[in-house]
Amino acid sequence: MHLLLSPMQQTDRLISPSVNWGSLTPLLVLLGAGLVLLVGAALSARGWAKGLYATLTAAAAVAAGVLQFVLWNSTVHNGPKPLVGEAIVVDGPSLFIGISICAALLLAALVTDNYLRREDIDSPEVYGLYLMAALGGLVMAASNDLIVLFLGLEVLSIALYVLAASHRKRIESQEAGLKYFILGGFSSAFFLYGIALVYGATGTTRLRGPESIKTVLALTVETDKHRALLVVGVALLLVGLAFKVAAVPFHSWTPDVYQGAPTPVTGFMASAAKAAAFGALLRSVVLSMPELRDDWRPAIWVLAILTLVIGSTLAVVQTNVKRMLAYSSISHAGFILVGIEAAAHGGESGDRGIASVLFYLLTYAVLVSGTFAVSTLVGRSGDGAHGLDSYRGLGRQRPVLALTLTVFLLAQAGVPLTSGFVAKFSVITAAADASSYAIAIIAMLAAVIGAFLYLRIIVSMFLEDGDAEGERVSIPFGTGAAIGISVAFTLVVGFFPGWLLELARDAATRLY
Amino acid sequence: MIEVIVFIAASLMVIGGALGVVLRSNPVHAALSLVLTLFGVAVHFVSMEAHFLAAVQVIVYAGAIVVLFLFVIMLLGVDKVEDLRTEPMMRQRYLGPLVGVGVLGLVGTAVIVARGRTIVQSVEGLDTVGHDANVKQLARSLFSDYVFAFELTSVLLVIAVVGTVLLARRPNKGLQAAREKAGVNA
Amino acid sequence: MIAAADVTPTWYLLLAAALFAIGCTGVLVRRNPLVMFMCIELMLNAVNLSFVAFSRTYLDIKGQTTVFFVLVVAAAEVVVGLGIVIAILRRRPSANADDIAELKG
Amino acid sequence: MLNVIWLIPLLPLCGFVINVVLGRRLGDPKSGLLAAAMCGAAFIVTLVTYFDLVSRPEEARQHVATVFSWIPVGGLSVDAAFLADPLSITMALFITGIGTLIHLYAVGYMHGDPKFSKFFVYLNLFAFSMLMLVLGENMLVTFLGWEGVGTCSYLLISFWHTRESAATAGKKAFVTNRVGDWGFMIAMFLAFQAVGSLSYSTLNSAAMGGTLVRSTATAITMMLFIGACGKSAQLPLYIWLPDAMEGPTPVSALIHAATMVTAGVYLMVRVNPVIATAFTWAPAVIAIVGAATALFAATVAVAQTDIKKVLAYSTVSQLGFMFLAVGSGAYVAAIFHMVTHAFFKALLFLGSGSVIHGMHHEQDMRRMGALRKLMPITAGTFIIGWLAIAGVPPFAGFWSKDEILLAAWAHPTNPALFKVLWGVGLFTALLTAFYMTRQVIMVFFGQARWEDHSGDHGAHGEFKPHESPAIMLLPLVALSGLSIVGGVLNLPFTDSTKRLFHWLEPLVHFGEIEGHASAGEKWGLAVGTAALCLASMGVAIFVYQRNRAKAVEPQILVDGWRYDRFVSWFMGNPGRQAFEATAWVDRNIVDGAVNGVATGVRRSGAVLRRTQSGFVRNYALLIGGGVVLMLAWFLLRAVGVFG
Amino acid sequence: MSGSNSFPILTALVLTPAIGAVVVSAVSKRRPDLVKLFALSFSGISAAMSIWLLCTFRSGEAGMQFVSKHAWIKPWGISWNLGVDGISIFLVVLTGLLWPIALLGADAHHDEKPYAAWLLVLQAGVMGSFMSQDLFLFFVFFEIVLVPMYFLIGRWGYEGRVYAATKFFLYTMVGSALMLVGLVTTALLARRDIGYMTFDIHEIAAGSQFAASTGRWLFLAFAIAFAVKVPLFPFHTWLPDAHTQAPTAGSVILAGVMLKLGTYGLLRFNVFLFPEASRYFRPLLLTLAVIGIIYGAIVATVQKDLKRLVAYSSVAHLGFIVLGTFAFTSSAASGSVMQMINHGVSTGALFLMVGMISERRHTREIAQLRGLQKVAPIFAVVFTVVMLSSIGVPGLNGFVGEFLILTGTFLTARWWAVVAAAGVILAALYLLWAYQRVFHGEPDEANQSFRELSVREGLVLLPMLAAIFFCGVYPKAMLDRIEPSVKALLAHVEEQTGYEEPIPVAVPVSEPEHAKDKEHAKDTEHAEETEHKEGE
Repeated sequence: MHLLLSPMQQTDRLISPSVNWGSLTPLLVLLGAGLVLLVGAALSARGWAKGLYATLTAAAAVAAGVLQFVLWNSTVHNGPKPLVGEAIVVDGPSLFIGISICAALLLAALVTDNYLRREDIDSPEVYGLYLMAALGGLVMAASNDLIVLFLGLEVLSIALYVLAASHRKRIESQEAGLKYFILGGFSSAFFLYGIALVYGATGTTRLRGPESIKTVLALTVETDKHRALLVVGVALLLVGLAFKVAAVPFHSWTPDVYQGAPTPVTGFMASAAKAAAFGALLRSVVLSMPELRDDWRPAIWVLAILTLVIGSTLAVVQTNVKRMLAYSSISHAGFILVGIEAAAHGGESGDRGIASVLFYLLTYAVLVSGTFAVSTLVGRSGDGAHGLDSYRGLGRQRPVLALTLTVFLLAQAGVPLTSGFVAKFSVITAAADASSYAIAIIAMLAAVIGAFLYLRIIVSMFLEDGDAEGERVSIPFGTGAAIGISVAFTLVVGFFPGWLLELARDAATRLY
Repeated sequence: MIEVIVFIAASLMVIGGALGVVLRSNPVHAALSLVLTLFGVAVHFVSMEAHFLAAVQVIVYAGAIVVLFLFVIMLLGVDKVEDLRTEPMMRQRYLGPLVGVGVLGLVGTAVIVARGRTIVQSVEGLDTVGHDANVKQLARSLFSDYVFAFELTSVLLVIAVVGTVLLARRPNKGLQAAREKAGVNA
Repeated sequence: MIAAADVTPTWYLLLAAALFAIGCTGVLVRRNPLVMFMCIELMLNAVNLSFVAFSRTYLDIKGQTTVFFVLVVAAAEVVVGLGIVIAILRRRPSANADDIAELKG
Repeated sequence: MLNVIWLIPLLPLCGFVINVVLGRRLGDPKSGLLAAAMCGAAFIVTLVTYFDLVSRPEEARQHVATVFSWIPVGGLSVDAAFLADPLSITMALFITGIGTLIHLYAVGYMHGDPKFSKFFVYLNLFAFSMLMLVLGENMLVTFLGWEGVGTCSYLLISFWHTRESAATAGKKAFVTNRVGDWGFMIAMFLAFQAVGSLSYSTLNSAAMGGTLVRSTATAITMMLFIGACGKSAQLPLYIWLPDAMEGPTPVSALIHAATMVTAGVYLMVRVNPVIATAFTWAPAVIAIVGAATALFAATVAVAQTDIKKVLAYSTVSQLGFMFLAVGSGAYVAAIFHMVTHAFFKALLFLGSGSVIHGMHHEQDMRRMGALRKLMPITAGTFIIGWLAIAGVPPFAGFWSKDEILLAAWAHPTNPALFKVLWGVGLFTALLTAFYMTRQVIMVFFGQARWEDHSGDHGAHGEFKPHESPAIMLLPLVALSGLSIVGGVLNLPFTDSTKRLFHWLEPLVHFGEIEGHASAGEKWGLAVGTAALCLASMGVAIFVYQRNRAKAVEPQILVDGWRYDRFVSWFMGNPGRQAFEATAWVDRNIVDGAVNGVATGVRRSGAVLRRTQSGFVRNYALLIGGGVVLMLAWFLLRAVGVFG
Repeated sequence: MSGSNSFPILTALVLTPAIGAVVVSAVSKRRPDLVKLFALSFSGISAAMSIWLLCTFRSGEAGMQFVSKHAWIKPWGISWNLGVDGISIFLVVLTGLLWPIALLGADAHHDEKPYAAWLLVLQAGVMGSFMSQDLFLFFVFFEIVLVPMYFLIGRWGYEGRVYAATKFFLYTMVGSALMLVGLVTTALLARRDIGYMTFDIHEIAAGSQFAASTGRWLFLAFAIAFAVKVPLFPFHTWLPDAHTQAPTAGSVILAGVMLKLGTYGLLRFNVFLFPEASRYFRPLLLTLAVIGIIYGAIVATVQKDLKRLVAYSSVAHLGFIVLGTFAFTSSAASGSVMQMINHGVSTGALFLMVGMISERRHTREIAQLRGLQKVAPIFAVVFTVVMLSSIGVPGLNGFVGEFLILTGTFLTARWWAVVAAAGVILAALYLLWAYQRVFHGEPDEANQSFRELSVREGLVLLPMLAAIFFCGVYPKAMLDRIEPSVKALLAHVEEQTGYEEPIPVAVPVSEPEHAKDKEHAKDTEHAEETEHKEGE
């Protein structure tokens, strides 16, 4: 087993790992944009022209996304590869999730611009934090080392703690920040402890590739001597990740934080953070510990069912739309867990599972960003009008906006010809392919319960008499563009999902 | 033998300090108890020959972090004594320790079950000869295998800075007013 | 097998587990957010202890390197956490965790 | 000519269509005359067909005219086809014949009604349906007519729909008929399953050829009989007929006396080979039900005071006679009685209608009396009808009723039972003579009681019954003639005078049961019956004309043995309650379960919500609990608890 | 699989209303008059196309015609696969014709633009459902129709509309949730036999070999979805609410075609894909159908709301259709297919007229209505005809279907047919009773001013009346087109399960009968041939 040890040559020369800068460009773009933004803002006394921060952020997001497509192309030709001494990898899932995160970032940036102006918050820091958080997310999804994964997680989380608390005028915002912070720190500690125990059991923190957890497990799982330590570690890893993806019973932060945080941030959390966390879950457990799947798959199974059922059940009794959407995002996490469960079966059906998870993450990221974008607008000045009442009469007042929200909601409910349906369908297909029929049926039934709450919002918009109090909902350009992009994507993928499905399938099979 | 004594002594510091953090009602006292624990941990690091870490532990943790805590406590006057005798949510009082006991019991069991069954026995080993060797190795590890992670920490620190600026900055109005004033003056 | 009197890594691991458990309990029973942060620090320290113990077991430096990262993370977390507490205290008289419960249901 | 028998139903249909489109414009009386003309034309075509048929040799007197393939699916192939044979043409003859008369009568009777043309729309539609019924080559075409006449009956009974009782009566007639239709439908299914066709010829030849299993034949018989019970108002489904008198009187005459109600009898005769193939208890049941109905209705008729109700119960009773004949295997007798009954009952109804017309829609016989002077022609014809129904020789009723009683008396296979039934029949005949006499006396003789009640008629200052117009009297006269001579169709004296028997023989020879009675027996029965009927009439005169004895009219008979009332009560109370209970179950249990799921989700949401208390420590505890459970699961697996 | 026609008429039938919806919703607010015009012209075009479809449909052929198949989602083997055969052709035509009627027959009262747009979307969805030969595509259409219907009920309905719409949406969704899992599993399992993934029902039916137990589970997954949609007892309770609260056009369409999605699905998918399971679950479904017939009628009898009454009558009528579907005889199955149309026409017309009543009187409560026949005799006559058709009086369309169903059912499930036939009695009871209460009697003051049928209303009802008479008198025109497909389906069942359809042998008596038999033999031969072709 000694070969697993990191080389400890007694030479003075430091052997730095070779760095393939080209493959790091997406990360560098985000980092660079963040730094330029922060430094530039700090240096200019009067701040930048309006909208420039957002433009820069959006541009960075687009650039990072495009670069990842380019990388994708090279992956197709040269195969997936590790980077910087196997700290991270460039492969199908990492790029796919990376693109999802960039999409979320783009949409968030577009929405935030107007939001900040409306709320009179002048903060380049917000964009900087978005960029850093996205960077953390990308790292999480691409990490090939538990330590790197942890650091990525912390980069993402800490940025989000701050973002959640960043609306200084809303007392709920700070409450959300504090709750998120305490619980996030708490669960990070568990996650970290899990890393320690896994390290203790295997002697490495690498996930895949040579001298990694995967190879160790492949060699030693038969002897079984250190299983206790290992599986306890895995359990704690799962706890940390389950917290991040908001799986029941580690979900309790979600509704409060989603409700309290500034709405664009909520959208970003629900899309980017969720994608990153699921990416991490895929990498750290599903793909790296297939030998232990008999241990953790039942846990995922239970988590998925609890998440689906409790998420949608609790959503039904809500009256605050943001909170509803929070619970609905929990329920969606349950759906993705169904895909993870299918992925756990390995083999071809496992690939199907991974593909379905990837597909779901991307479509959901766009979908939920769009939903929260509408919610941002309806929230009106002060970001407080999120009750169901606030949506009353939107169908008359702003028919197009109401219609787009309807599309988003129906997509989340899984109505055909929307991306949400295809996503659900692909997850169910994966589950059925893995013979997980029970969980598939429960997932679909939970989706029906969930549909109730989407209908409630629709009822408020279209079917109830009277109009909401407060100012008329305005639709500024940036947010409108974000909504437009989301709705277009949702419908295009709904009508013609083939290409994206193939892409996801490709990504799932192009693993490092 | 001396190792055992050191272990027990340091462990008493650790546990005592930890209990102090949890049980002392005054946050200042809690912070000071935390220092005790941190020192105890540092002692353990030393006895496990992680000298550099021990030093960092004392400097960063005890030196910086706890001071920060105390500073905030004193600055903001949140040093109100927390009434630990009453508990608005009683189940928290029973179930909280129960969770603690559960975690301890389960992880402890795992540790004991897995005792001595680690995969790797010493092959090349840590260089335990010179103290600087520890630093060297650490540095080597940090800048070769973990160079990416190391760079990430920088991002983390940037976030911490930016975040604190964003959170702790006074609301815009004052700023703007000040700017306007300056503009008028100019 | 090492003699009973020897301090084996298992001892450290058990100590770490105990420390972790205490920290965990602390988060659950304390109401002052600063003390809660401290308890989280306790948990992180327990993890550090474990890492070093494993590092010692394997005679592998990686565990120690990790501790270094954890220290940074802990520092960053504390800074941000305190920032949030400060922000809250600007708006509220107290930062008692039990008082901050507007969002619920 | 046989190829155009489809013209027979088509003509009234044309009348129907024309009146639907133009009826209002034609108006009173043109639309009525048009309808009558159509019916008359149909009668003429039928006559022509009849002569064509007669001119053929006996074995060729059957012709199928297929118009088009109606329902062709799988093994089932039903044509819209008509059958011309002695039986169907006999039926068609008296339907179109009497129908035309009644159409004419109705032109007078309905004069001035705001919905005059609509009445004839219905009446023509009825004639069409009835002709489809009797001319249908297969059971399904018959069923089309069967339901058609039911529908028309519904429409016509509730013709004066603003009257609640008329509306209710119409509905009752339809629904009760539907009960019978159920039987008819099952019979069709059985027949289709057994012989693969709904055609009468296939079914009957299967029965005659022995390919029809006996049990199936029995089932078909009983199911058809249920259908017949509904249509021909036999126990226990007779209840709609007395109520049907809410309709205009021509309707009562045409539908509820002469034609539609005899459809059941026709149907039974049509499938007589099947009945013959069935177990012997099946015809016995038919005979028993027939006799029981006859007696039952006669007893009720004795106590009725409504002029039309008496006739209605009398109709039920006479139909019972026909079924007694069917059950006894005397199909020709059944048809014979059907025809004669059509004559005299139509006459009686039209007569009563004339009376009602003359009395300004007064129907209570207690308010009549001594009308013979004011309405001489009506009275005269009515009296002829009375004599016919009472069984006074040589009027038509005597001959046909005698045949039936004879068949029961001489039934060869089950003499004991049929002797009893004969007794019942005889007694019923006496009762018939009695109540009809009572009616005639109450209406046309005695004192003029209407004068006492003239004040009730409100606006009419001067109230005086009057004779009806000629157009109404003409049919009365014609029908009275037929009632007198109707018997010649089938006189029992010599073989050659049994014209109807020979005419129908090819159709019934398989099913007809020949009783063995000596000539002496026959004469004795005939004379005895006639004598007893006369005696019965004497008693009635004794009671009602001379007032020598108190009339025995117990309330229970007035109420029709309270059967109808019981049925209404049953439908209104336990039946209604059962329906309501089902609806309650639907609302609260079936739908309750659905809503319960929703409520359950909401409740559990509300309960689970409490975990989301807002306190961050609670949340941490939840996470901690999750951690412990997770750890426990993994550890237990690792140490091998869960394998 | 024939039907090469250069013009993709089926695709056009789906797209025309969809484009219409877009066009209608793009109409400027300043020109509200254009809304109706556009809506009518687009639905008119689809009506015309559907009639053309019917005219060019080759009668006597069993297979799919006008097939239009294009790959859609390649990774899953899903294609845009439309086709019509005898089972679906009339449903498509009915869908084509019902929309102009619904648009003309009932007004929106408010927000006419979205109303018309949703209606057209609904038409596209329904069209697609009836023509899809691909499971996935079918599901897409099957599910998408919920949305426009939800809005139609929820936005233009009566007082309890939101509850009813939500119930409708969620209840149906529960069913389709199970169906989704079922259809995915079907395709995945069939892949093992076929070798590639496909959702084409013909390929699946031909190539798959489900284990008995698997087939049964899959059958259930589909059957529950369709049972909810039909609705079959005890899944029917959404229907009265939805019908009662829906606007008139909604009720008409719901009863006219949307419920048929369920019965059509049972026949097209359950029986076709899982013949063994269909045989296995036959007693259950027959029993539920019979319970539905009796139960629906009983509950209808005591309803106080006229629309609710008609809604429950639908439960009873659809019970007949399910009964015929699972009788496994060609007459019963043909009857079922025919009855789908009949029910659509008669109940659609009933709802239309009930809608007219409530339009005039602003109430649907039976107790509030009285004596309408006196003030509106023509209205009453039309109502009577429709009612008699619904009761199943021979000579009108309702009878033919019911009779065929019962006759066919009697051959294989005697006692069920006997009980179901009793439903015929109850049908007369509840409808006549309601008719008596509403139309008979002396009109009171509130009903005195009841308006007679207007010309427009008459024109709207005229085609329905014509259909009622035509199908009752000359059903052969329909049956000739329906039967080959039904027979092919049954042949498929026979081939898969070893079941043999009992066909009573007609005893030949006279020569015309004999000649007809020969003709029949030819027909069946023909059907078998096409069946073979399909098999290849």
